[in-house]
Amino acid sequence: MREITYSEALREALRQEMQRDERVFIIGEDVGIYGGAFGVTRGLFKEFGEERVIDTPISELGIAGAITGAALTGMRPVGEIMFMDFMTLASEQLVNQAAKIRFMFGGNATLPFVMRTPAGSGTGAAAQHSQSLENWFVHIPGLKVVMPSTPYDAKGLLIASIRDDNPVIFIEHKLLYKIKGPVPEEPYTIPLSTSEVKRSGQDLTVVATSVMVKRSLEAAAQLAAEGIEVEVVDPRTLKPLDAEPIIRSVMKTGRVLIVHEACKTGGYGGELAALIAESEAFDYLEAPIVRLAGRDMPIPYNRTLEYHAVPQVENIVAKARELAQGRI
Amino acid sequence: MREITYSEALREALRQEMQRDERVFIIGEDVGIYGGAFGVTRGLFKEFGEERVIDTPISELGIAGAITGAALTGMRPVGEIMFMDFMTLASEQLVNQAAKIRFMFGGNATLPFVMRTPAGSGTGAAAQHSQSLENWFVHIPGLKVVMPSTPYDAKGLLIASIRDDNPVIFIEHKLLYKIKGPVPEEPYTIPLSTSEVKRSGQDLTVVATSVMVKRSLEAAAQLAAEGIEVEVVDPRTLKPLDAEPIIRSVMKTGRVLIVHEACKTGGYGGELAALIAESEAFDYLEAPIVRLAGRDMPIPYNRTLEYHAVPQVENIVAKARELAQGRI
Amino acid sequence: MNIEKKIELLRQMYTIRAFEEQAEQLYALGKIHGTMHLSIGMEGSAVGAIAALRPDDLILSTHRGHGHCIAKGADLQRMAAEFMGKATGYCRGRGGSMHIADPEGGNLGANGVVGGGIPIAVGVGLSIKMQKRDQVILCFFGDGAANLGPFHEGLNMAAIWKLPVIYVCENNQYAMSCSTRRAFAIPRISDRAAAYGMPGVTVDGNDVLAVYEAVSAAVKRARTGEGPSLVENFTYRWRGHSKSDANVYRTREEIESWKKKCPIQRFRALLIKEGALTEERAKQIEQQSYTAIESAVTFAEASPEPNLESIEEGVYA
Amino acid sequence: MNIEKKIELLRQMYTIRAFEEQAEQLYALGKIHGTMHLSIGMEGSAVGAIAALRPDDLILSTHRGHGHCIAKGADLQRMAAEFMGKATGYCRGRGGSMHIADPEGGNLGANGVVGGGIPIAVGVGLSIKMQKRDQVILCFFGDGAANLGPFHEGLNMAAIWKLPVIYVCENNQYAMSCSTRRAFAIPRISDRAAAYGMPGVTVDGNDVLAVYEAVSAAVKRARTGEGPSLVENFTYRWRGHSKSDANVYRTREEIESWKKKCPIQRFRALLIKEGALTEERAKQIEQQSYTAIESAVTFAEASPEPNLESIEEGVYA
Ligand SMILES: Cc1ncc(C[n+]2csc(CCOP(=O)(O)OP(=O)(O)O)c2C)c(N)n1
Ligand SMILES: Cc1ncc(C[n+]2csc(CCOP(=O)(O)OP(=O)(O)O)c2C)c(N)n1
Ligand SMILES: [Mg+2]
Ligand SMILES: [Mg+2]
Repeated sequence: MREITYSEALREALRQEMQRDERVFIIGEDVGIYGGAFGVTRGLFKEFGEERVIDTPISELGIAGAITGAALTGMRPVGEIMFMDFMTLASEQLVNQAAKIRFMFGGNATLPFVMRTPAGSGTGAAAQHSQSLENWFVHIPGLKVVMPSTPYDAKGLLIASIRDDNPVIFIEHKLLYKIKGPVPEEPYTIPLSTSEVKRSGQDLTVVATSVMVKRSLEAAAQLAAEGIEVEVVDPRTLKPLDAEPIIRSVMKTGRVLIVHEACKTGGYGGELAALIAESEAFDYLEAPIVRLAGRDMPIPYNRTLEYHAVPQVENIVAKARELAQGRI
Repeated sequence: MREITYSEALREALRQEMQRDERVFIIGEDVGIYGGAFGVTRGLFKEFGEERVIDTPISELGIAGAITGAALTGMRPVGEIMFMDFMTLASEQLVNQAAKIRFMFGGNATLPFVMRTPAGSGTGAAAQHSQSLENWFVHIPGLKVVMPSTPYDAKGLLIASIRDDNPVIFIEHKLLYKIKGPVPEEPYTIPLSTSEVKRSGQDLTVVATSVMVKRSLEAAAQLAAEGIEVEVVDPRTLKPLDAEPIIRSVMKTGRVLIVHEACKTGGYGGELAALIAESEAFDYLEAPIVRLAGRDMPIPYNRTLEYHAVPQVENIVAKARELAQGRI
Repeated sequence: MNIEKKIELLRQMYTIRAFEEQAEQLYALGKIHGTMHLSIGMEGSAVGAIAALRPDDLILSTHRGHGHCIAKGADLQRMAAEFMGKATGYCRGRGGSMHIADPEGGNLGANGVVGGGIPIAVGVGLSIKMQKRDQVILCFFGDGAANLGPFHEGLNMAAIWKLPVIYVCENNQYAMSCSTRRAFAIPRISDRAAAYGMPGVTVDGNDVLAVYEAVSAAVKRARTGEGPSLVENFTYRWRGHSKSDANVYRTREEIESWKKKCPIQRFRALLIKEGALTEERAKQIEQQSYTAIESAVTFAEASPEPNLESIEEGVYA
Repeated sequence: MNIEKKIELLRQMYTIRAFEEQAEQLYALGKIHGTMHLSIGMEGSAVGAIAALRPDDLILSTHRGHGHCIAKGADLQRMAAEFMGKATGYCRGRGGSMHIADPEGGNLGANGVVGGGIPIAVGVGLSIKMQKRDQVILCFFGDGAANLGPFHEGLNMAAIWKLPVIYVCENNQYAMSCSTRRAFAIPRISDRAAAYGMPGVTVDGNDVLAVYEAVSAAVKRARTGEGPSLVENFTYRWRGHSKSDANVYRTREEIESWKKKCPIQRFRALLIKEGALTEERAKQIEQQSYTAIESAVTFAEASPEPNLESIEEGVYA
């Protein structure tokens, strides 16, 4: 199959959905001629014109309001917030309005929009451009939260998100944009809420999200050489979560390591750990549930400090090895 | 000892600190002559004047900026956001600025402020005035998060928060404001990060926050009549958490129920469950770790629906009983 | 405006007054669990503004939204039922006073967040424009909302894209206890329109026809693609901010002076003077309005509570 | 302004230019990990504005803040070291280009969030006022920031409380690719001052003395308790928005035309014409500036990386 980048996969999803459905449009800062800060929307402005690829002023809350109002009245907008850190500015509209309107209206409304935003560190952009705030939105009923880790998932999940009738927070990762992988040319969807086992193994389950799936797979390859077989599960849709493949995997391996980039305390890893600990897998656990996550600190500018602020392949290898060998 | 309400305890803390330290001032919407939407600052305007009890326009983000800038330059402000739901509007300043300035400055700054806000449902205020978003702020390094459950704790923790050199998110509960309890007249502090065992018991640990501490204690009293002895632990400071009393309790009882009002998914209960599951208490667990939390839904207006959207005493009793009796 | 319509406006104003007086009473009787915000004294603003719309036009309302809802033609029974949290209410009891919405009738919802609708109006305006529909969206908000960031972002976006939005600021001179004199360093909120290159005008919000005229001009602009406007209705609320307001921030004299400027009495007197109405007919209209509300409340009281099993319905589509 | 000071301003402008050219080069050599935003062409704005301050006055800066930092008197070595993420930097390598701060020198920090400093300035102004200190706070931001909600809330609060704040909008006509023509429905950003009842003025941002005069007037107002002002410095950035900008949104001609309006050349020529400076002395100043930056970079390059053990230091007090 043809290989394209995560970025290209996202762009293809946007293009195909815009071709298919007139109601789909793009709105955000510099999404037009500039093509988006990370180039995801490059070329779409030329193809669809400024009426469907709308540059906004720097008004994150306004963008959130715009997609909320448009979705409420028949459109299917795809908003973009340039960095996830700036979702904070948009959060009132996303959390108090978009997430709740359908419920507050007694079910008498739909809000089919997607809000795309890149999270994560690794580009030297420091504390205000590197956060991973997915658990904020996981915590808000009425929102769905999607976090693809491969080009294939990026395309299929974005198309599914656009077609979904709920507000979807779609979280990309800056370090994944240039990663290549096989992606079918035709449109396809990956149903929201389908976790995927990205690698099978007997000894240990790793549940990882976003760029940590990639790092976990690299770690798993290294560990395989040592004879430790790691199963890597990627939730892909954090909310609603397809928990079953995770539970099943833990029941098989008896050991689980949860890996994400977001700060450990208050992060999504807590949710996963709690789900496992209150599930039927509890009785199968042979070791404590372990989380490996970002340090509880802002992302530093210095390259070395930045590198050590979040889990890297070697950290995953080390922690997984300890866990598999019963040293935790 | 004299008994006063939670509200009065907070007010006394504010008054005493303002008397003690000229740098302390209050700022927020309707905190002046109106006395705050829930009456907490009533009378302080008269005592300290409009220069130290500052009414603002409706500008939540501006309030957050004001306390950030003032704290950065020598003052010790106490901000108020009328409902926790509107912390969303203020979150950019709290999360990207206040929480990170000290770190981004290489440690060369302090931000001694408190942001008070009431969370929680139970007053018929519906979806946009009833949220409990504590885990948002727990997830942000650089912030401390405090959530008192009694008048005594309210006063001691508020004084400690005002004297702390970090930004503190201080979360009150609307249903606790009128609750009475013994409170010393003189100023005192409860060090941030001291969990408290609010009731001792052998059979089961309940870790609860805010109004759920009260409900859990009521549940514990009922269960005691049935011969089930529940230990109730109140973290009081969610971040940084004093985990030791929780771990110790679980090691003693072997069973743990986590109770909070915030929506279950992505909530603080996940953090607690994960901490327990990765601690030395893991080996002592005789049953899965169970969370009892708000349903994953916006708070409904209708009184009955609202009541059933979050844990009540009877739910805690039922769940604790099941857990104690080994039926989970 | 023809006589028919004028009489209809009077009826709407009375209906709003009747609804809110009834609401107040239900509250006093302990029959209402939540909070509520009454617009008594401000009826001219809601009714005059919405009179300038077509039935297929849209509105976004506020926490003080009963008047908007009624003027937009809500079914009184479903509205009262929602107010009482009943299954037959517009939101099946999930919304309550602060969230009544009637999308079919063009009311895209009251809002518990001050200024919450202002950015949403941008999206609605965009949607209308993209779908080349011949509608407009009228967005209400209070004086207090005009100091929120969302006001700024919303008005600017609507202006640069020339969206069919009418922003109506109901300036009742207070945001809770905060007087506009303390919250603004300018005398007129409508002067802020200039910051966005849109027309802004302040009218006597207690003169229902003046409001109608000003909003009509804005609607015309919006409908012909010339973009948004800001209309400021200068008015006053008679009651406290909400149930829990001791009114310590304003004088009894001030309140009384504004009661003398009652928009309903004023319009009624005008219509009688104009000969459009007799005293008797006026009384009848008033009476009918109160009766309509009473029967709506009776319906609401007799309505069932929402089914507990359905509690989570509506969270996701 | 005396000759001494004028020459000092020219030196500052050259120093900024030198710093940023050097930064660009370090970047090209792969020695910089993060992003950076160059203010080449905008030196008149930073230098003119800060020249109106006293050393004990305060500033809040932006993502495009190298110029502000230097004009406020930063130690070039510590600044270069921070830019390179070194332990000797102002922020011990934790901040980088977008977060350089020098509280002792009165620079309360660059900011990665557009408009992020605007509400903070309210708090600083309040703090100055409450402590009855004789300072002012000058807050820089770009044209793009003027469309954010925080701008609105911040300017209004500063205005109603008459805080000693000077808001300086560096209008370089673009927010990334977004031209002010598309983002505003008004020609001058300073006209927005009227919405807050504060004075607003637009000056040629490439005329360092014009900026100085306008900001001086605002400083005087602020220091005498008359409240905040908005000064708009109309200027242009020669370089792309950041490292990753292909400049597709503006023409080569436009960029070239603005290069002809170089604030440094212009001021240099003026000083020579005035007889304040000889060609030779000017060259010397230019040369000294580049040398100073070179030695700062040498210092930075030779400086140690932050200690990995210290990684979490500074999160909490
Ligand atoms: C963002 C936000 N902040 C605070 C509140 C609490 N609150 C509800 S109404 C109100 C006053 C609103 O004033 P205004 O906009 O003038 O409308 P009015 O109540 O006068 O009709 C406040 C502060 C809120 N609902 N939303
Ligand atoms: C709130 C926010 N939104 C978006 C960005 C991404 N961003 C960084 S600089 C910039 C443009 C800023 O334009 P302007 O304020 O005019 O300053 P300039 O870059 O022209 O100096 C954008 C959109 C950001 N840093 N912060
Ligand atoms: Mg008002
Ligand atoms: Mg600019």
